Amino acid sequence: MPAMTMIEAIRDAHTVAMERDDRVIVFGEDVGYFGGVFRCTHGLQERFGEHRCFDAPINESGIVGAAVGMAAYGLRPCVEIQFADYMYPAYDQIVSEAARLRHRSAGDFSAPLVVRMPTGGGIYGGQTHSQSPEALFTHVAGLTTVVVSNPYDAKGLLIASIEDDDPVMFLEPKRVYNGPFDGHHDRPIVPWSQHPLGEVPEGHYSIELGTARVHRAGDELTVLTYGTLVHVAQAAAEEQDLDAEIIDLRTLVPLDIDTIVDSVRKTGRCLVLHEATLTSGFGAELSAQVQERCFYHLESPIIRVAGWDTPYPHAHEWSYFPGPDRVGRAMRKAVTA
Amino acid sequence: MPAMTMIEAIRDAHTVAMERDDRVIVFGEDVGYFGGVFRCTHGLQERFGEHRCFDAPINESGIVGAAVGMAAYGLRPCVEIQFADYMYPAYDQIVSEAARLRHRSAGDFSAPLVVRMPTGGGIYGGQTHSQSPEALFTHVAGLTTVVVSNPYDAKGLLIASIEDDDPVMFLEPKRVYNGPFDGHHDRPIVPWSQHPLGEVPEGHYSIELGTARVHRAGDELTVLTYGTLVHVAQAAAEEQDLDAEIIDLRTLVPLDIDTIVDSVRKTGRCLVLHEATLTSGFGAELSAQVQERCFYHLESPIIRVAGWDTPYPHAHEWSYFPGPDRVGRAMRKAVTA
Amino acid sequence: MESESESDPPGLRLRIPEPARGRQPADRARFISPAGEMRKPALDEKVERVALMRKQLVRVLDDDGNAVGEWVPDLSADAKRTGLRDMMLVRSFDARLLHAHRQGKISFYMQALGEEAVACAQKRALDPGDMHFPTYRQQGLLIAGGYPIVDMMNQVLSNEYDPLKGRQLPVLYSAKSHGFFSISGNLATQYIQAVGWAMASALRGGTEIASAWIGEGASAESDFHAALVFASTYQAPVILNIVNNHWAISTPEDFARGASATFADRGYGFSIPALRVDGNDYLAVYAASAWAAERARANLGPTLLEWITLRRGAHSTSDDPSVYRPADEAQKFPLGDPIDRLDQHLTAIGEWDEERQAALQREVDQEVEDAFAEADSHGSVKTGAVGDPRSMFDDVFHDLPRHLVEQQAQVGEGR
Amino acid sequence: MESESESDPPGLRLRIPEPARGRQPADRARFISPAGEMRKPALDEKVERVALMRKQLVRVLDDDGNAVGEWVPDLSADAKRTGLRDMMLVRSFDARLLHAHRQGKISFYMQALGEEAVACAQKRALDPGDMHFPTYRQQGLLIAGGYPIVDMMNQVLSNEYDPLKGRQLPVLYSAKSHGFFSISGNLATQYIQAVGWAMASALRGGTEIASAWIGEGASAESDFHAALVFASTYQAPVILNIVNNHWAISTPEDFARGASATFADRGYGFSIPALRVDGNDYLAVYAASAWAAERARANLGPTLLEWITLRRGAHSTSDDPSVYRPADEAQKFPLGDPIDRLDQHLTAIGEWDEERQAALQREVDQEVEDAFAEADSHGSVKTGAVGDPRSMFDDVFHDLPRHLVEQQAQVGEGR
Ligand SMILES: Cc1ncc(C[n+]2csc(CCOP(=O)(O)OP(=O)(O)O)c2C)c(N)n1
Ligand SMILES: Cc1ncc(C[n+]2csc(CCOP(=O)(O)OP(=O)(O)O)c2C)c(N)n1
Ligand SMILES: [Mg+2]
Ligand SMILES: [Mg+2]
Repeated sequence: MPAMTMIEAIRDAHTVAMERDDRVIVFGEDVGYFGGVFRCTHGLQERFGEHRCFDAPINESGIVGAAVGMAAYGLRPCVEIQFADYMYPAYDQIVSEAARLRHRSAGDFSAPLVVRMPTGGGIYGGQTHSQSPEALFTHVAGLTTVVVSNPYDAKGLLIASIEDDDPVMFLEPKRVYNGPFDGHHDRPIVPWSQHPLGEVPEGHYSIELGTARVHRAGDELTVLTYGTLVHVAQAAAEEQDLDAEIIDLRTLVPLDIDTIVDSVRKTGRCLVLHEATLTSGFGAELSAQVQERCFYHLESPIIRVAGWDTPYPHAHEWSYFPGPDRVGRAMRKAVTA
Repeated sequence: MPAMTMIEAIRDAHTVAMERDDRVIVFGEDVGYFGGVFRCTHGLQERFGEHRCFDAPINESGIVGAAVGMAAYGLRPCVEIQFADYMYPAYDQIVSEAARLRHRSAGDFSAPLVVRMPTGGGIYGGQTHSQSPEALFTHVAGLTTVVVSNPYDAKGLLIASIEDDDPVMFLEPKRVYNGPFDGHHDRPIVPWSQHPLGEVPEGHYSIELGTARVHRAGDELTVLTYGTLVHVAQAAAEEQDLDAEIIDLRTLVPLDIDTIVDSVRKTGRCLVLHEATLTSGFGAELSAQVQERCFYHLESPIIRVAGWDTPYPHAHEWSYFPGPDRVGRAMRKAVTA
Repeated sequence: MESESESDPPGLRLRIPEPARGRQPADRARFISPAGEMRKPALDEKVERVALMRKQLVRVLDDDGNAVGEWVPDLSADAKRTGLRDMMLVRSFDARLLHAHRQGKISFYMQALGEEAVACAQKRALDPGDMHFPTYRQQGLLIAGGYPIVDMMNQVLSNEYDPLKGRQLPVLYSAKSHGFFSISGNLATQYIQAVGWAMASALRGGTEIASAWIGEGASAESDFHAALVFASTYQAPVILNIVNNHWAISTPEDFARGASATFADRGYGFSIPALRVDGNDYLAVYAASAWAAERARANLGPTLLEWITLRRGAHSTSDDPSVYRPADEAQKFPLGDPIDRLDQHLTAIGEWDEERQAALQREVDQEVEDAFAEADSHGSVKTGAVGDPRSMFDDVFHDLPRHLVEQQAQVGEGR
Repeated sequence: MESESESDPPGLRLRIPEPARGRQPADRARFISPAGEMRKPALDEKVERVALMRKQLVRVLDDDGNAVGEWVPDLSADAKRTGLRDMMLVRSFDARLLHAHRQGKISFYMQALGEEAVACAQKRALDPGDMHFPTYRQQGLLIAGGYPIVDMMNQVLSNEYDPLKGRQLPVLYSAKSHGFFSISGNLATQYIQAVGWAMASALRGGTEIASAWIGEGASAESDFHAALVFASTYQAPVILNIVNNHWAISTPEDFARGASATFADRGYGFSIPALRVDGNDYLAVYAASAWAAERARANLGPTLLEWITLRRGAHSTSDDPSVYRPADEAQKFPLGDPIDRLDQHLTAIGEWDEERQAALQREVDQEVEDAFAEADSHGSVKTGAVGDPRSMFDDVFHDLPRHLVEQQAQVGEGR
């Protein structure tokens, strides 16, 4: 099996989906000739022509709004927002339009489209190149929200998202584009080629939306997370020498609650991690659901570790990012409380 | 003390604030000559002139964006979004601009502005005249989020919001504009003039942002809620004959966590109520925080009752709205579990 | 006219457009050219030259009901009678539902009184398969398209036969089969969606075009810009309609138009040819729509059409316009009434008379009455005949995910 | 030129503007009129007449360095030398920081190479107290405004002396004292904010005006429309600048401009007078800015200015333009280089020579070197000299609320 970076896996998913279904078209800012500022659509225009993959004017509402119209026509647009931090101008089209079209028209129209966006910090991008807005999607009925953590999943989930009949928000933590970043920013970068999840099968495969993946099995503690923090959690568990079960949620809505509940009932302890701002982050929803469903199994309070309730800072990025030390301390607390 | 509807109280708050500070200006769609579709700014143009209260073009991003510029100049704009459901086009200006201006400029500039918006259902408004988007604000660092439930608070909180040095999202559940609606939509409307919280002092007073109000004291169960659901909770508690302590949060961020924790530690049981969609609603944050801080005091799982995870329906509005029956059942469950 | 700061300091002054104040606006309906005066440009006429016509108005019907000038469309008397009937049906339909609102049978309604020609004529000028992206005031597209009015009434009543299952506010129809996109409560979003749909049709080498609708007030919204940028850049086969009925709830058109002379002017900066058209002249609407559609189908790109008409009624049943507009505004409106004018024309050419007009009125009223009786027999949101509440969980997604299955089950437990 | 669907079916076709492909664009910098040709309209000239000048370009400096025509500004030789120095300082500043990036001292940088005149000359043409709402490419506003370059460098290095406390990406300065609004990472939001600021100034009867800046690519964003609508409706005292440097990252201007001939055309539909100006001609920039400012201060409302210039460098240090643009684009650009042209002019009028130019170059380079040495001595984000991380909780609100106090305390516990 070829080793791929997450960027290559995303490119490959596009290629496979576009080959199989000529209704799939790809556009966004700098995604056409240039192939995207993160190169995720590189080569698509050359391969499929300017009518399947093209550049768009800088107007995120226009990009998603046009995609809604195209999807209503019967195409399957997969568009890129250059950074998740720039999705706000498109938020009305996402929330009021894409998310509700099927429901409000009682199935007369639908909006099968994918909005891809790089998320998360760790590249000194400051407050407008580092955000993780997943909780702004999970609150909206009608949206499927995916956050990927590795090349294998990224390909299978992107293909599934493009094939899905409803709008999917597809979040790509940019810090894991090139390797399984574990939060130790001062250590050399480990490439995906040295990681089993960097092995990506050729051709078509898809991963069912709404299914989590047990990233690491364990008995002492359940860690619920997604994206970059999956790798941070693993590093922390190893460093703390804890038998933590790490669940990579992959899809936030719909949520794979069975996998979560089974794990927490087994371990009796639960840690929730994400990079986004703590208050009203998706961790709150996870904590609430675990508490509702596992109340009598919990031996200690569910702990959330997340970005602070501040804009993502530039210089103090590593004081903001929930790295392995902060996560490790929380793990210890969860098992000793 | 004069009895006022919540609409009159909001109007009065504007008047008091505009009298005291000529930097306060008011604008929005139909708010000038007409006085707003809910009449909340009625009379202000006549009294203060077209340069203090005026109509705006239909562009919510323009309204909030212009307000940010005005606030940076040194004014204190208080703008209206006609329905909270139409705040999405302004979301970028709210989240990326108003909320972050002070922080990103290290205090060089700030954005003291208020964005008022009618929220909630109960008027057969369907999915675009019924939303409660508070959780989309509480996740954003730099925003203060207020939800009012009665005329007395509305006046004092609006004055405090206008006087606050940072952006405040001011949510007005439209179903309590004219009376303390308890969810019994098939019963006659009770006007504010028959309710103690309809008594509104004349002149200037303000209620500190970030302080909750114990709406009803009790020992058996803590109910955390805000807006319309405060009155629903009261009706349900009476109908169930439960000694429930109902806390009207009033400000969601910053949250009055002490009042909450004191109550839950006392009762050991907690119910969280809101009208917004359940998943990733502000109830999740409340549940998570209570769990974190009161784990060892909780005798039964925290229960959330909220709008379903669907768009707000038109015809089935009363099956969507968390009315006194649904709330009452949850109360029973909370005290018996 | 504009007001100035009271103190009138030596420095800067902000211009606030004059509010309505219930007085007759000085320049309500500006630049009214005589019928027949305006030339019909070539389909590929340079945008600069089209722009020179900006203070003219495409008009076909003169004051005596004669069809004059280059824009006279090739329409048979039958087609014109059909147009008359379409508009009368819309008006009768609106009247019946307003009445139903007064009767307390429905929660909300929005009529198109006075602007029926715009939607009715454009629907007939375009082809089946074309897709309209309407606002809440284009019920004429459905009625002229032959969509069953009883289904529309069921939607408005939100009863069990509502095709939208009670999910939407009254009048926010959806009818893909009839080239009518699902109406959104959020203004302007449909404008860029229409451009996207048109882009898709062009990408697929189709022949269907899209038609985007917006009110003059909502043209101030930002998605208007997104639409014009995309339409211009990709030369999408789309008609961009701006219905200038002079009011956005209580706000006169000036707040959206600003200092520019017309809304049609907004096309120029995108090199989108734009015409102002007498929106109360069925023949002019038909002709201009057909011209724009022909341009689109010939791969000549988008066309912007500003329809001059008047919102004669209240904004909606929730609105009371008496405080902001003069009572006699409709009488003073220089472009008259679309139904009267087509009636007058048909009479002038000897294809119509009072008797037939009266008979047609009875016929459409009866059709509306019958349809309403049928719809009403199914009950309404007011009678509680709204069907199974559990259906509200359907169509959130194509398949019901687990959390919605669980929530749906709880609805069974009562409210 | 446009490409067509491969199959070329009988039906519709979508036009996709030609991507850059690394070739010299056919019509890079269109409509270049000779210097001095374009008339200077009256301050209150009708917008229709100004619009007729749309394919002309305000130019003062001719190919021999002479200042010619109606637009020649009243600037002393000293003022011109100051302008030259401002631009050279910007260029030297940019070069030093690009070098610092190559040295691994900073994480990111964006230069203004080739477009220094636009910001430098406008800053000098406006008054203290006026407020600019810039993008990331108007460092010239700060430098020409006398803001200490060492403070700018501290910001770029994100060290403890960074006035923005390490919160913002390099180059996203804020300096209220120097009429420079906090730069946002989100494109276009500042455009409507500038209009709001100008409205506030007019509401208060002030004399200060606002100046809004945007790139040609970002003019496709929707807040551009919001700004033009509000500016037109309230006749706000604001200058609306569009810097057309022909590139938006990898995308040529055509994607934002669409089928229209110029970006200045976008003003017309709002009745906002719009001029195209040679952005590499310091005297033209000064004159056009002064004209627009005078209009604003005379309560004649907004002016739109399209600056024709060229982004000679990469978009940012994260960008590699070699794949999409030709290597010789800058040489072929018909408007030359702003520094060379002002140097040539000063020489032509006998106020400058090679020796003084060389001396000035040494002087600004030394100033930059000294400033950089000072800034660098404070360390940078790369050396970890970023100050107390707990400061990241300050300024989220005016007062630290309780939940932030709690979070801040946890930072003490280590990361
Ligand atoms: C985004 C958004 N903002 C505000 C509203 C509230 N609103 C509904 S209709 C309307 C006026 C629209 O006027 P116009 O576009 O002229 O259309 P008309 O009613 O005249 O047909 C307003 C402000 C809305 N529906 N959506
Ligand atoms: C809302 C938003 N969308 C996208 C971006 C990413 N982005 C940053 S600069 C840029 C290109 C802007 O080009 P232009 O406006 O021409 O300015 P220039 O870089 O040429 O000065 C893009 C797409 C952004 N910063 N904000
Ligand atoms: Mg209107
Ligand atoms: Mg550019």
